Amino acid sequence: MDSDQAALFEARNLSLSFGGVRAVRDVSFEIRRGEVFSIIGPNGAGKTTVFNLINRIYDADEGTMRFNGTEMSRVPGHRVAELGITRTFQNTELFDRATVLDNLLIGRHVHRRTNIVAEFLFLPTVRRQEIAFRSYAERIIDLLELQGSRDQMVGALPYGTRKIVEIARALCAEPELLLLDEPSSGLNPEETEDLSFWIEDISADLGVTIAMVEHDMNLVTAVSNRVMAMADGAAITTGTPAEVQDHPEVLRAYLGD
Amino acid sequence: MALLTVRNIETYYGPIMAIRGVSLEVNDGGIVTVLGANGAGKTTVLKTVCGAMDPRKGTVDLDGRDITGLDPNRVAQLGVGHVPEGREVFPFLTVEENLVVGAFSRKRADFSDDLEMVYGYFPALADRRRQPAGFLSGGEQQMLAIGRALMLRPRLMLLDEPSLGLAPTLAREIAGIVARLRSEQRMAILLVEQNARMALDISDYGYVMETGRIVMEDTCERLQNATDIQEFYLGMKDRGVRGRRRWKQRKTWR
Amino acid sequence: MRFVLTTHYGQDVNLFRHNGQRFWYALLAVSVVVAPLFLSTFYVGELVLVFIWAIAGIGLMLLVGYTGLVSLGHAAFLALGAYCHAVLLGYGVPFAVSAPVAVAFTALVGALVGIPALRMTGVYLAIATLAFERIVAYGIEHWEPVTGGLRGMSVPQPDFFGVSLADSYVLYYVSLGVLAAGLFAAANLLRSPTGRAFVAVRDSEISAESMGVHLARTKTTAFAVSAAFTGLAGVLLAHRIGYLAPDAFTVQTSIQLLLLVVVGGLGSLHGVVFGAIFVGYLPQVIALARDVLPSAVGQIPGLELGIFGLILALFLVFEPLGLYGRWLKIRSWLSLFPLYRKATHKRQKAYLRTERVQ
Amino acid sequence: MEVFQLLLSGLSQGCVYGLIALGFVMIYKATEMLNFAQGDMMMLGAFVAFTFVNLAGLPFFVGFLITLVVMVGFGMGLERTVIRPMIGEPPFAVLMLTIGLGFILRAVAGAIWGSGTRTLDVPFAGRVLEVGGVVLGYENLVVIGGTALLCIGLWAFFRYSRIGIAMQAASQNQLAAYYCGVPVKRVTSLVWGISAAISAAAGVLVAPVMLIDPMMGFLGIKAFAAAIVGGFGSLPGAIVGGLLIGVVEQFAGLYLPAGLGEVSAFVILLVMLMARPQGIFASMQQKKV
Repeated sequence: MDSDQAALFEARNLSLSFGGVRAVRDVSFEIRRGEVFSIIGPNGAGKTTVFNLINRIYDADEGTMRFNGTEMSRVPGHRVAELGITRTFQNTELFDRATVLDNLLIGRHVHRRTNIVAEFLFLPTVRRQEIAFRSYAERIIDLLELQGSRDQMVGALPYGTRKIVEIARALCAEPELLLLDEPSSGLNPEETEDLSFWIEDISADLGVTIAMVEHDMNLVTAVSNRVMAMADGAAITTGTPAEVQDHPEVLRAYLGD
Repeated sequence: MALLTVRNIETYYGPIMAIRGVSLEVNDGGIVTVLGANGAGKTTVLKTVCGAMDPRKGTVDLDGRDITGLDPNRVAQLGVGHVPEGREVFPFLTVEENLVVGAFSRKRADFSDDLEMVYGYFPALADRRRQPAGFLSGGEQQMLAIGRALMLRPRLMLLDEPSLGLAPTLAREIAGIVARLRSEQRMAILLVEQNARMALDISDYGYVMETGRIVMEDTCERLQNATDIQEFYLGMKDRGVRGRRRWKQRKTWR
Repeated sequence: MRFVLTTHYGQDVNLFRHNGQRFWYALLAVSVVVAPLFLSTFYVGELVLVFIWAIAGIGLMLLVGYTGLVSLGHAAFLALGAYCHAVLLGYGVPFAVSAPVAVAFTALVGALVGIPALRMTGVYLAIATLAFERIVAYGIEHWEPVTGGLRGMSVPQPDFFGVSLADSYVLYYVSLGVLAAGLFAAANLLRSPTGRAFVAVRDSEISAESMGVHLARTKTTAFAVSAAFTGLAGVLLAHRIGYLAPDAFTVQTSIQLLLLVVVGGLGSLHGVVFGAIFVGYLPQVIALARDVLPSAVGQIPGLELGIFGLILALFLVFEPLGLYGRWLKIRSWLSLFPLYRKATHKRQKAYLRTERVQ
Repeated sequence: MEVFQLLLSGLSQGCVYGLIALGFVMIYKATEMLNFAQGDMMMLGAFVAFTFVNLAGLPFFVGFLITLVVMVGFGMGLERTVIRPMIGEPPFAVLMLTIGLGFILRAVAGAIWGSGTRTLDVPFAGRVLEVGGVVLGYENLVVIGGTALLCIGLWAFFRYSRIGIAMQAASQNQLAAYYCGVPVKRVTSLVWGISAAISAAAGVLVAPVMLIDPMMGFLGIKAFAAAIVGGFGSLPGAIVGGLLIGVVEQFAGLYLPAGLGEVSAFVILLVMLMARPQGIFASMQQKKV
C-alpha cells in the first residue's frame, strides 16, 4: 500500500481520563481504506479504550475523529454502525439467548427499512426484507463456515466459535471499517491461523477495512499492513510490522528486554 | 510426595468444556508454571484447584487429602492462597483492611507480625495503608493482592498472571519477589503466566496448555530450549510476513 | 423429532414450520370456537377472563421476557385502558372510536414511562413503575368527577353491530378474536427487526448499540407496545366486569401479571397462554379448596395471595423456565427417551461480583 | 411552631423508612439482591414482639431482645432455605421471589395473629414532653433515638469488627473474599439475619406510632423509595432518603390536597430517578466493557 492513500478514519489528539488516570493521552492515527491496521501494546495500554472511543461508548475529553470525511466525535453510539463501523468485543458480547442466525440478523439491523406497523402485520415488504436479510446472513455464514451452528443458541457454543460468530455479526452490517478487539484471545494456535486466513478473506473478498487490537505478534505480523504500538495510553510509534517490532521503545515497553 | 496433585480434571462453563483432562503436580517448595495463550484454560485450572469451580471429573489432592469440590474458603483455610487474575482487591476497603480480610481464616492469631512481613516485602503498601485499595495503581494493587494471600501463611500460593498489565520493570520486580517468597517463606507456587520468559526464568517445572489440554511438560531449562516454545510463546519465530503459502480453500475438516 | 427440508428462506420466516403444527393449531382454534356451545354462561365468563389475562400478558411478556425490562406497575396500564375507554363511552363516543383511542392513550403513557427506563437498570425501573402505578391509582381515586373516585363508575355497554358486549357469549368471541390477532401481531413483531432489537437490548445493551440499535427508541417502543396490549386488555376488562373501581387495579394485579409471565415461561408466547390459564383459574381452585379445607385454614385472610406467592416462589426456585419450559423438557425427554441426560439442565456454582466501580 | 411539630413527626416517620431501607441496603450491598419482603419482615418482627410482650407478658426490653434473636434466626433460615438456591439467577428472579415471600409472610401472619390491628404495649407510649410550646411524643423521640443508636452501632460494626470488614469484602468481591478464606455463605446468612433484626427493630419502634397489622409491610415500598432517593448501596443514603421522604410526606399531607401526602414519596422517587438516578449519595456506576 502506498502511504498517500486516502484515510478512511482519522483520529487527532484523542485524550481520555478516568478519575484522574489518563487512559488515553494525545493519540493520533489514521486508518487507510482497505488496509489491516493493528494496535499492539501491553495490557492496560489503552488499546481497547481507543476502540471504545471510536465506537462512541466513551466521550473523548479532547480530540476529534473523522470517518469518511464526517466528523464523528459527537455522533450518538447507535449511529456509529450506520456510518459503517462495527466491532467485536474482547470477551464477546453476543446475544446469548438467541440463535446464531438471529444474532447475525440483528447485525442487519442498520439496513432495516420497515416500520413497526408493517412488522405487526408482517406485510410483504417485511417478508421480502427478512428473506433478503437472511440471504445476506447466509453469505457471511458461508464465508466464515458457520453452517453447522446456524440454529444453535449462542450461549451454548464453544468459545472459539463464539468469537467467529461475533465477527460474522459485525460483518452482517456490511461495515466499511471492522474493529476486532483481541480476536485471537481464547483461540488455539490452529484456530488463530484460520483466523488469519479469514481476516485476509474479509479484507480481500468483502473489501472491508480492518482495525484490530491484538496480542499475538504472529497474527499481527501475518495480516497487518501497518501497526501502531501503544504504552501507558500513548502511541509510541506507527509503521510496518517489521519496523514497529524493531523500534527500540517498543522492544523496551512491550517485549520487555 | 507432591503437595498438590491434580488428576485428570474436566471442568465446564455451563455446557462448554473449558479444561479437558488436565493432570499436574506441584512439589513442596517448588515453583511450577502453566503457560498458554489467552483462554487456553489456565485460569480455569487454578479455579478448579481452589474450589471456585467444581470439576465434572477428576480429583484435586492437597497433601494427600482430597479437596475436590470443597468451597474455596475451606481450601483457603487448608493453606492455599490465591492471587486471582486482575488482582481483585476490595476497592472500598483500605489497604490494611484488605490485609486483615486476608488473615480471616486464621483463628484470632496476632497477625501484626504478618502485616509487618507484608509491608517488608512491599514497602509501597506501608505508605498507603490507610488508603482505599481502589485508588492504588495497578502495580500496587498486584502487590496488595499478593500480600493479602500471604496473610494466610499459605503452603501453596496460586498466582494468576501477576505481571498482567504491569510495566516491564514492575513485572520484573514482582518476579523477583515471587522467587524470594519461595526461598524465604518456603511455600510452593503454582504460577500461571502469559509472559513466558519471566515464568520460565523463575520456575522449576512447566506445563503448556492449549485449548484446555496440557500439550507439553518438562523442566523449565528444557522448555526454554524447545523450538515450539520459542516460536509460540517467546516470540522468536522467524516467519515470512506476507505471501505465505496457502490454498484458497482451507481445510474444512475441523 | 421431525426434520424439515427447507428449500427456501421464506419457509423459515413462516410462523408454522410444518403441517403437523398447522394441524394442531387448527384443532385448537376449532375447539375454542365451538367451546361456548357446550358451556354455561359462568364458564364462558371465566374463559373471557383468561383471554383478557392473556392479552395483557402478551404486553408484559414482550417487555419482561423479550426486552428484559421489569415492570411492577402494569396494573396501571390496565386501569388506564379501562377507565379511558369507559369515560369516553360515557361521553357518548362510539365503541369503534373509544377503544382505539384508549389503546393509543395507554401506549402514549407507556412511552412516557419508558423514558426513565433509558437511564435505569432493571431494579430501579421496577421500582419506578411501581411508583407510577401508585400515582395512577391516586389519580383515579381522587379525580372523582371523571372516574367516580373510590365509589367507582359503571361501564356503558353500547350495542356493537347490533349485539351487546354485556352478553358473555359476544364478549367471548370478541376477546378470542382480539387475543388471536394479538398473538399473531406479537409473533410477527418478534420475527421482524424490532423484535430482534428487543432481544438484543435484553441480552447485551452495549453490543446492541454497537450494532446500530437505538436503545432509547427500542426501549420506549417496547414500553409503548407493552402498554398498548395491556390497555387493550383493560378495554375488554371494562366490559367484562361492567363496573370499574380502584380496587380492581392494585399492586396485586401487577403481581398477578408478573406471576403469569413467570409461571408461563419467560420469553415465549406459548408461555403467555399457559400462564393466563394458570392465573385465570387459580382463584377458582383456591375458592374450591377453601370449601373443602377446615374453616380455620380456609378463612385465613390473604390466603389466596399467600398461595400466589408460594407458587411464584416455587416456580422461581425449581422451574425458572416456567410451565412452557417444563413442557419443552417433557417433550425432549419423550423424543429422546433412552438417551436423555439429566446433567443437561444442571446448575453450576455461581459467584456474585459487584459491578460498582470507583 | 406547627412547622417544628411537623418536622419532628416527619423525622420520626422518616427514621422508620430509613430503618427498613437500611435492611434493604445491607442485603443489597452484601449480595446484590433486593429483598422486597423487607417491609413484611418488619411486620413479622412487630408481631413477634407483640407475642412476647403482650401475650407472654415479658418485660418490654426482654421481649424486644428475644424478638431480635428470633428474627436473626428467621433471616438466616430464610437465606439458607430460599435465597441460597437463587445465587446466580438473574436479579429479576430474586426480586420476584422476595415479592412472593412477602405475600407468604402476610398470609402466615394473618393465619397466626389474625387480620385485626394490634397495639404493642410499650413503656414509653402516650407520654409527652413539652419544650417551648412544641409537644414531643416519647414514642417519636424513641424512634429517632433508636435509629441514631442503631446507625452508630452498624457503623462501628462495619468499621472495626473483623466480621464486619469481611462482610464488606464479600459484598465488593465475593470470589476474592472466598479466596481469603471468608466463609461467604455463612457471612451472607448473617447479613440476612442482621437485616431481619434491623427491620424487626424498625417494627418495634414504629409499633407505638402506628398499629400492627399484616398489611403494615406495605411501608416497605416507601422504604424502597427512600433507599433509591438516598443512593442505593449507601447506608447513610438510606437514612437521609428516609428522612427526606418522611418530612416531605408530613408537609405535603398538611399543605397539599388530600391524599397527596400518600403519593409524595413516589413523586419524589420519580423526580429523583429522572434528575439524578444515582441518588443523593451515588455509589454505583455503569458496567465496564
